[in-house]
Amino acid sequence: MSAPLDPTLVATPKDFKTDQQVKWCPGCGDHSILVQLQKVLAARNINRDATVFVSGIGCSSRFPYYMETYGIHSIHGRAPAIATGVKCANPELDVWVVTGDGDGLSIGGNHFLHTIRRNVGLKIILFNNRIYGLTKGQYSPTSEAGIRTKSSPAGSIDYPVHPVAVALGAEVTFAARAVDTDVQQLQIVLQRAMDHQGTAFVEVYQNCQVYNADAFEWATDRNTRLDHLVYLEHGKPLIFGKNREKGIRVNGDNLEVVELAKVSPDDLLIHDERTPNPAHAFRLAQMHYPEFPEPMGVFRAVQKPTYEELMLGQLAAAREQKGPGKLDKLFTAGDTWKVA
Amino acid sequence: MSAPLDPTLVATPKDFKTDQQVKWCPGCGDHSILVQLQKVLAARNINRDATVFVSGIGCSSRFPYYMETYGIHSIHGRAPAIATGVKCANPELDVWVVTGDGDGLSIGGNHFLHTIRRNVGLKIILFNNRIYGLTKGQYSPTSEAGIRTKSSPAGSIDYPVHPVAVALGAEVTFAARAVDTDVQQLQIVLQRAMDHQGTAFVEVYQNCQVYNADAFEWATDRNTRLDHLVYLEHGKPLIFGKNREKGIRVNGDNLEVVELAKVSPDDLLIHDERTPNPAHAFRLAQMHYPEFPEPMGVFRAVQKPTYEELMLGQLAAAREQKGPGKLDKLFTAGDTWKVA
Amino acid sequence: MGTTTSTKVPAGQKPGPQVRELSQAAVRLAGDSGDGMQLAGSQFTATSAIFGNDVATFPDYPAEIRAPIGTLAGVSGFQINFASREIHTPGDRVDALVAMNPAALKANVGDLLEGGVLVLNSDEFTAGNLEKAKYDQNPLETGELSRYHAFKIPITQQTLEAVKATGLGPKDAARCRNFYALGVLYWLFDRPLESTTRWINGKFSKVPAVAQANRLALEAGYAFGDTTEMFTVRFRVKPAQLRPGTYRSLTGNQAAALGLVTAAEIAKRPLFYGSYPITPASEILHELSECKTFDVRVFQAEDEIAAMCAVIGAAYAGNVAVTGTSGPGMALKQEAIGLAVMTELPCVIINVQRGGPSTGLPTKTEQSDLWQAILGRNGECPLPVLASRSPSDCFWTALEATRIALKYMTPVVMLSDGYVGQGSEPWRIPDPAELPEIKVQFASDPKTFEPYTRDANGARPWAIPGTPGLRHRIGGLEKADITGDVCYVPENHQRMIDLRAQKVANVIHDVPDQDVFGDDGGPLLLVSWGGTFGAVRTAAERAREAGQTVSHIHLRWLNPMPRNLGDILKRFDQLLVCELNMGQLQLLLRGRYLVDTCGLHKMQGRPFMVSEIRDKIDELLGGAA
Amino acid sequence: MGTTTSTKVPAGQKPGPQVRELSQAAVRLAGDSGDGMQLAGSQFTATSAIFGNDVATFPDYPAEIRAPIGTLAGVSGFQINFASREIHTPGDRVDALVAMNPAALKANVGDLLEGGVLVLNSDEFTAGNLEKAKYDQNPLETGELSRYHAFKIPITQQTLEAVKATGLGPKDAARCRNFYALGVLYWLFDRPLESTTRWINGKFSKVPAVAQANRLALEAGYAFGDTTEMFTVRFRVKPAQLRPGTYRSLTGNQAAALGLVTAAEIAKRPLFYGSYPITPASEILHELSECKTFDVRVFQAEDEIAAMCAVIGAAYAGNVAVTGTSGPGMALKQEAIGLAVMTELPCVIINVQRGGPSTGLPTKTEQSDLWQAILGRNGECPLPVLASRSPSDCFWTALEATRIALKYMTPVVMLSDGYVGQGSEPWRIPDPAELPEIKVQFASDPKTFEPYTRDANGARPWAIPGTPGLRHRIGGLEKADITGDVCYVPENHQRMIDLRAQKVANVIHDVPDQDVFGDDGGPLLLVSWGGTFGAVRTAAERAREAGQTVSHIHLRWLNPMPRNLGDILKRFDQLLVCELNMGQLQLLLRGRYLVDTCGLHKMQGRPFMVSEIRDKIDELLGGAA
Ligand SMILES: Cc1ncc(C[n+]2csc(CCOP(=O)(O)OP(=O)(O)O)c2C)c(N)n1
Ligand SMILES: Cc1ncc(C[n+]2csc(CCOP(=O)(O)OP(=O)(O)O)c2C)c(N)n1
Ligand code: SF4
Ligand code: SF4
Ligand SMILES: [Mg+2]
Ligand SMILES: [Mg+2]
Repeated sequence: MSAPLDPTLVATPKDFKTDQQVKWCPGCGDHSILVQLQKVLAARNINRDATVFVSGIGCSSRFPYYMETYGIHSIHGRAPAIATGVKCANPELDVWVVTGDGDGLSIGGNHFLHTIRRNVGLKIILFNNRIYGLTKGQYSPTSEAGIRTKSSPAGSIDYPVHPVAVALGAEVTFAARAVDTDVQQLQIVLQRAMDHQGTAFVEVYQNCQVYNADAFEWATDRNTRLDHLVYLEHGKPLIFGKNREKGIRVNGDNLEVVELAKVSPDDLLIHDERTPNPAHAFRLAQMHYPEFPEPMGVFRAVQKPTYEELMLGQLAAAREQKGPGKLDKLFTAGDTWKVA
Repeated sequence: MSAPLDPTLVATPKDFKTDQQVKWCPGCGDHSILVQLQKVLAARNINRDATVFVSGIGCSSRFPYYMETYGIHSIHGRAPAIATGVKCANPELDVWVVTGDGDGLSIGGNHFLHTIRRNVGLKIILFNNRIYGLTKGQYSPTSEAGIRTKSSPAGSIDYPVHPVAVALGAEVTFAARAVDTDVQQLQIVLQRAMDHQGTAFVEVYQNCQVYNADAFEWATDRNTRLDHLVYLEHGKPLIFGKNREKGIRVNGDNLEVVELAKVSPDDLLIHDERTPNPAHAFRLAQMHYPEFPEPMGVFRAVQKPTYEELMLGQLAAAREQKGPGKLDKLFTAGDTWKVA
Repeated sequence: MGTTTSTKVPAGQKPGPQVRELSQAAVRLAGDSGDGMQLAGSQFTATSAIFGNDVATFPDYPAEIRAPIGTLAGVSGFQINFASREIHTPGDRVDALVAMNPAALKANVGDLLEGGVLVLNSDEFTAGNLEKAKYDQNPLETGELSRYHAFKIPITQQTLEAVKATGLGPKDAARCRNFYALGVLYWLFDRPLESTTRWINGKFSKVPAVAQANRLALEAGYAFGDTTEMFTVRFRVKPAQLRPGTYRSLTGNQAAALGLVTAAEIAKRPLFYGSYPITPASEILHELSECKTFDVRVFQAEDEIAAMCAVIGAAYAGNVAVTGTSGPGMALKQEAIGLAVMTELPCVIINVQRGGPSTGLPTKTEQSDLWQAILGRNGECPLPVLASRSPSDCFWTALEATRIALKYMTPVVMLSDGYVGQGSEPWRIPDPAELPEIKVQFASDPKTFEPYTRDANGARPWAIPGTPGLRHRIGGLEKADITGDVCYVPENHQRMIDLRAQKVANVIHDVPDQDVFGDDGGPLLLVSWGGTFGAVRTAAERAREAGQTVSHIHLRWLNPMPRNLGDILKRFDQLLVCELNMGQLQLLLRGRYLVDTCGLHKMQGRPFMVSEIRDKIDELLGGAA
Repeated sequence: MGTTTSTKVPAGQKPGPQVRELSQAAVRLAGDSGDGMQLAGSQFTATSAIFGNDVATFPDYPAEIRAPIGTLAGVSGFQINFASREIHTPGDRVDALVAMNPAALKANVGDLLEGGVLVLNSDEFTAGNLEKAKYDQNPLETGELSRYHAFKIPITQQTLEAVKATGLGPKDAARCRNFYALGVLYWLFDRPLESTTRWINGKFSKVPAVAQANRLALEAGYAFGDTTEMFTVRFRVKPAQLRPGTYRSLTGNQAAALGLVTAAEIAKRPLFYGSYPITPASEILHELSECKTFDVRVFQAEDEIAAMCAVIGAAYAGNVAVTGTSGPGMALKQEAIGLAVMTELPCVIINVQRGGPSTGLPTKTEQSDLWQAILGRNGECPLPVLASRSPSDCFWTALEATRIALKYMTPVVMLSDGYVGQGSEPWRIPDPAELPEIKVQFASDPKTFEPYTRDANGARPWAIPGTPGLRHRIGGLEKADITGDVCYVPENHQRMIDLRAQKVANVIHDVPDQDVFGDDGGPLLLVSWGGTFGAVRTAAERAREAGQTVSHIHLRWLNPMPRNLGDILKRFDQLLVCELNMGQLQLLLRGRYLVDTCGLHKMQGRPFMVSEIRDKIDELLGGAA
């Protein structure tokens, strides 16, 4: 984490706002994510000059224009690859990737996968509105099967991917999920991502007011959301419900929802975000509404050396061993001969 | 599965051989996979005229030249996308994808992911030699961390992906694994893949004699392999070892190796390839040598409608409802007016 | 205001507004993105078309989905040109402008002709809106609009008033103000209300209150014109002499979709359309997704590469296989297009060009992908390229591209652009008899089959999987002549390079000789291709009407080019190549025919104005004749 | 056999073999892939270079990793041209050929000059091997080799015999036969054994038996020449008058890697190399992966797109950022290269061209990516393009490409090809003083900083993240002049298009005027670019030696082209553009300069032969002068 320029100055969220007019639709979940992230960065007094936001193309990918940091609004799907270049070129920088479900998982799925497996030190925030917003409403790889959109008037025939599960398939070292309107939990998750070394992946359920407004009602409706979400806490059992009256229990190879009244709390599944085996987190990632409450918070947070650390480590080791490279030595390596 | 041309004729593996000289190196595992697949197709009397092999680029991707069927040796990484086009254009065809660890998971990772999530009716055989063979020995996405290759003289700094885990992350409906030299099990797995509706993914541990000869010794050495592999059988406990003296037990959230002598067989993990939740298979996919024996056989085999089935289903339904499309009706849809 | 042909005051009538007859008029509706201007514009278009005018339109909307209300970035406009004669463009500047708020005024008033009619929604000229539009002072008060016939109408208030009876809440009621404005325009240009009334009834059949409100607003707007003393003049544009037939209006993208469905139907093969959404090509995807009663198989791919690759697979398996995209997506497809060239599979790649480079100006038009279409792949990788010249022409171009692909077993690139793809114009619905023949002949004889033999056109046989006994394997490595086996023999490579080039050159047999508009030779020839047809042809027409000796050729085929093209070019003293790029066709013409050219280039995300071309003509001819 | 300059029989000696002095000779070693021909060839090259000859080589090996032993597909060859004068090519046909088996003979004997020396390993001419090589009869017996000085030597047997003392098993022992053959060649061409002996000792220092065996084989081969009565003639090629200095031999890819490291060192910035393996460019990746004592950050990406994108990121963050690939990979990178153009970030894209289209002939050479390099992106997307002309020139070209990228803040394409990249030649190790200056100046002043201002070269400032107060955002949408904000203003787009074009045009200030080899004007000018330099220059030299009036220009810069190029072209009656494609440079020259050209094209996966060019010269000049 880079130090603030002048540690005596305390940043405010306003310090992270640019002079650009924010151009998302009214009611778009992107607004909230922007505000929360600005708050989190300010609260931590992050050095704006050593922070880079890289995005692809999509509504969500306009994000860098609104962040008073360095930034690249790149091309569709390629943000993780570009960010990898930034981070390798200067590991001192805090590098964030902002992407959409289409940008990050459709055209950009491969870079997403490989960035994660390499554990490059990037924070990847995926704004999942389950739709292509910018291109005006086609279904995306996370859209529900059967959804009717401009490109699926008879209902989509694609099965959706689940971003956290995909990330875990590539053994991501940090995976978390939040909802755009749940600002407090969103802040916590963003903070945790900020602190993680290695690839930190955060999926945010984001409302697209114009093309997919109903997608996350179940997760945002004040009256019912607590029955549909379960907040993950490390070392704690999975308990949820408006009155925290329900829990998740392991039954053989499967999970099930139980009434706390009827079971002992000891029977509940205990969350362990630090277990090295990604299978635990993967099982949580398979809990889908409406059969299950969907887990929110940190699925997994483990440590292993980052890509850039290993890269620079090899260079340092070589220099340590053989001394710093000299051009004349390089030039004359191998057989040489003289012509007089 | 398409019917043989003349059901009274019984095919032999030779019927699936082409006149092309097989150009893999002596000792290359590709030879074995070719032979086993030819046997399996012949045994099932598959219609060669209704079978298409599609590959990308790599040593393994020369496969179609040696199969007396239709075939496309395409470009690097794109075989699943091309095969998707073939299958949608004619779902009657049996369409096989042959790919390598570089072809399928490096440049082609995204098509792999999306083909799987759509459950397109393809059989994808990934020849995993954990190296780039054709380009003469750079590390691949499945290469062990630290491996020294032409492009990683100081050891690779990439963490490997595990193909079955990635496929499960995308909720593949069929996933299996085999070793090139274990011809019997390889045949079984290929047969099972052949019979699956939807995307059938098979990873084959394949020896690259020239650039990565040691990669799978632990899995092929006659003396020790049975201690390093566990064969999955649906409904059966996970038991392995030269004398079937060891088993796998669930301990809390984790798996562990136990001596059968010391535990009751009822405590062992029972394999269920048909459970809808991919978490079971994913946990198996996390068993890596040397900590665990690596599972061989079918990890997962579940049914859901295929992409091509849904695609054609929508067309049929529309025609059923509104009658077959007529050009003149299409032309005059919407407001028209006459000029005399 | 076009050419004012006559002015008549109906005899024996109370001195109402003067009626001026025009041969052509252009109007623009402009407002906030949420103001329904695209809708009102479409209605004006449909009404004018049904009335019998020739029409051409230009929708222009912001890149943002919902730019902040009232801002300049949020202004959405729709321009209609309608005439009693044949027209080819939406018009340079407009005779009438409706501005629903200050931002719309500011962004558009520059295009209003002096003396033009300006209809303003005065309700929206509030302090807040003026600020958002970056007006220091209220333009309604500064006198800066005195050059126009400006009419300040409290459109919002009037609409609320008019629809009161429906009981709609104020928000819903106010939504009808686009129909009020449309009503005013209808009165001004003496258009019938029937078509729009019918449309409203159909569209809102399930919400009768909304239907009623929109009707009432429309009628109120019209009545306002009738009753108020404000307007002193009305305009009339008589029906045009169009080719007899049944017409409908469609956008270029819709036309392309129709053309593809038609081609596949004629060829009696399923249509496979693999695509990844991208502005401004997505509409083709949307349209084809609706065609489910035809055998149209739409694959929304994970990216453009997958789309192109699926097309290759579908082509191999015997479908009419097509992909559509725009510039950046086209760049991504190039490697795979190379495979289509090598495997000699028939398919069509539609590139609806937009402003570049990179993401560029994604919602704006440009013609800057000509080079990448013809020359942008690794290796010697030729393929036929043609371009559509107008929205309705996209139908014919798509049909022709498909026919050529199937006839020559080759990928074909069809270039469209944002202007053509999103613009609309009347389309004369063709007789089935007018449609070309497209015959597909699959190989079937195992005895004679070899994958890389060639017919008289140079095409190899199409042998689809499932055919008994024709098993064969194709791929991206160089193929042996005849057998198609992988072949590294040096001479074979040269031979195959030549054969592939010859095949594409053979398409010349299907390229009609170039026709020249105007004289066969002379001091100046205008050369254009693609979506600039309308503006360039109009400029040529006007120049000739004005006595200038100017000819015009418009290229449909960019590769190969018409056989007689070189001869034509050499018969003129000066060649002016007009294109929305920095000289891409120019380089090709110069390189192929060694003719000197000058270029008219425009990189503004907008089509040419006729006046820009005329200015250049004047310059080259040394002033107006 | 080059030009036989003198023949002398040393006086007062027993009538040993005649020694013929040559100014130049070409030899080829050919055998099975497993026969170690590449190694033997490299040794011959090194020995000749150290001896003082000018040398040029051409390795040619099969596409398969391990083609079946003894087959034609498995033949691997290595050709060396060495001379006592300056040479530019590995030679068309060879003076001596070593064929280690029947397949090698069949595949190569056609390139042996009549009367040339043919060394055959007679042990391998077994029935089985003859069949694999598709010989119906044993060519050693048919007399078909009578045109050559054929020497049948039981090389395998002799080798086994020679190395007996080492105790190696027969398999390992037989492996030494390449050194036996090399020994024979060394004797024939009177080369010293020291260099190879030293190499063997170093290489096999840990396996002394193998070292000894190879040495013994080498010496035995040499001794065979000395003692046998077989050979009646020996050849001697004196040292050349080369530019004084220290030399080493390297391939073009190695040279490119060195050039990049050098550029980054001079610029005092880390080098970031992002790449995805692809033949024939992978070697650059391998070489740079070895440079870990320098700050060389090598990223093996998941594909070419990721590599290019990472390069953009690394360039933004202040590294010297480079990617390397070949044709299909270049096609994939194009969309991202567009982003580099739009964001105006400095980076270098190396394309080591290979045979296309599509996968084409991946291990063979071609120059068919010129169009895609200059013209193959969406939108108006200009960038500087230059090409290296020989293996060692790759060092200088890489250095220059990097310097230009940094100076003008632009992506630069460097074209190499399989022939140049994989071929090797002596490289004169430069003095540090000869190296160009490369100064990197990052923006640092928050008060004056705007991201899209421009310096005198048209370059925008390089403001890297981490710099206090220079926070700014870039991207692929059109940028406002000066501020770099997203901007849809029509006039701004035109302005930025012009500014970007102007910046690339400004590179002309760094492009030296074109020099002409030969006369400044006349009946015929040969024009070439890239890896064909050697063949074309040699043809020009020979033609001039033969009295023909021929000049030659070789273009290093393809975009922009040298300022005086147009004038030069116009001073000649005929222009012959020689390229390994179907006329890509030709189109550009014709289009830019309106000069008529004719082309010499070759699409065989192989470089030009000097004779092919000379034949064409003869044709154009109406027969030899
Ligand atoms: C190469 C390329 N292909 C396609 C597009 C068009 N495009 C822009 S954004 C987008 C998808 C946006 O969806 P998502 O990533 O979910 O972002 P959202 O707008 O929903 O935030 C697409 C297909 C493009 N710009 N570039
Ligand atoms: C676009 C493109 N990039 C790179 C290559 C070079 N290439 C050919 S095969 C290959 C990797 C082969 O590895 P893998 O897929 O594991 O197959 P294997 O040879 O090991 O069977 C690469 C990088 C190519 N042909 N095309
Ligand atoms: S279209 Fe949807 S995602 Fe895009 S800005 Fe509007 S509400 Fe947000
Ligand atoms: S290089 Fe490796 S993978 Fe390729 S053919 Fe040889 S042994 Fe097989
Ligand atoms: Mg989205
Ligand atoms: Mg591999």
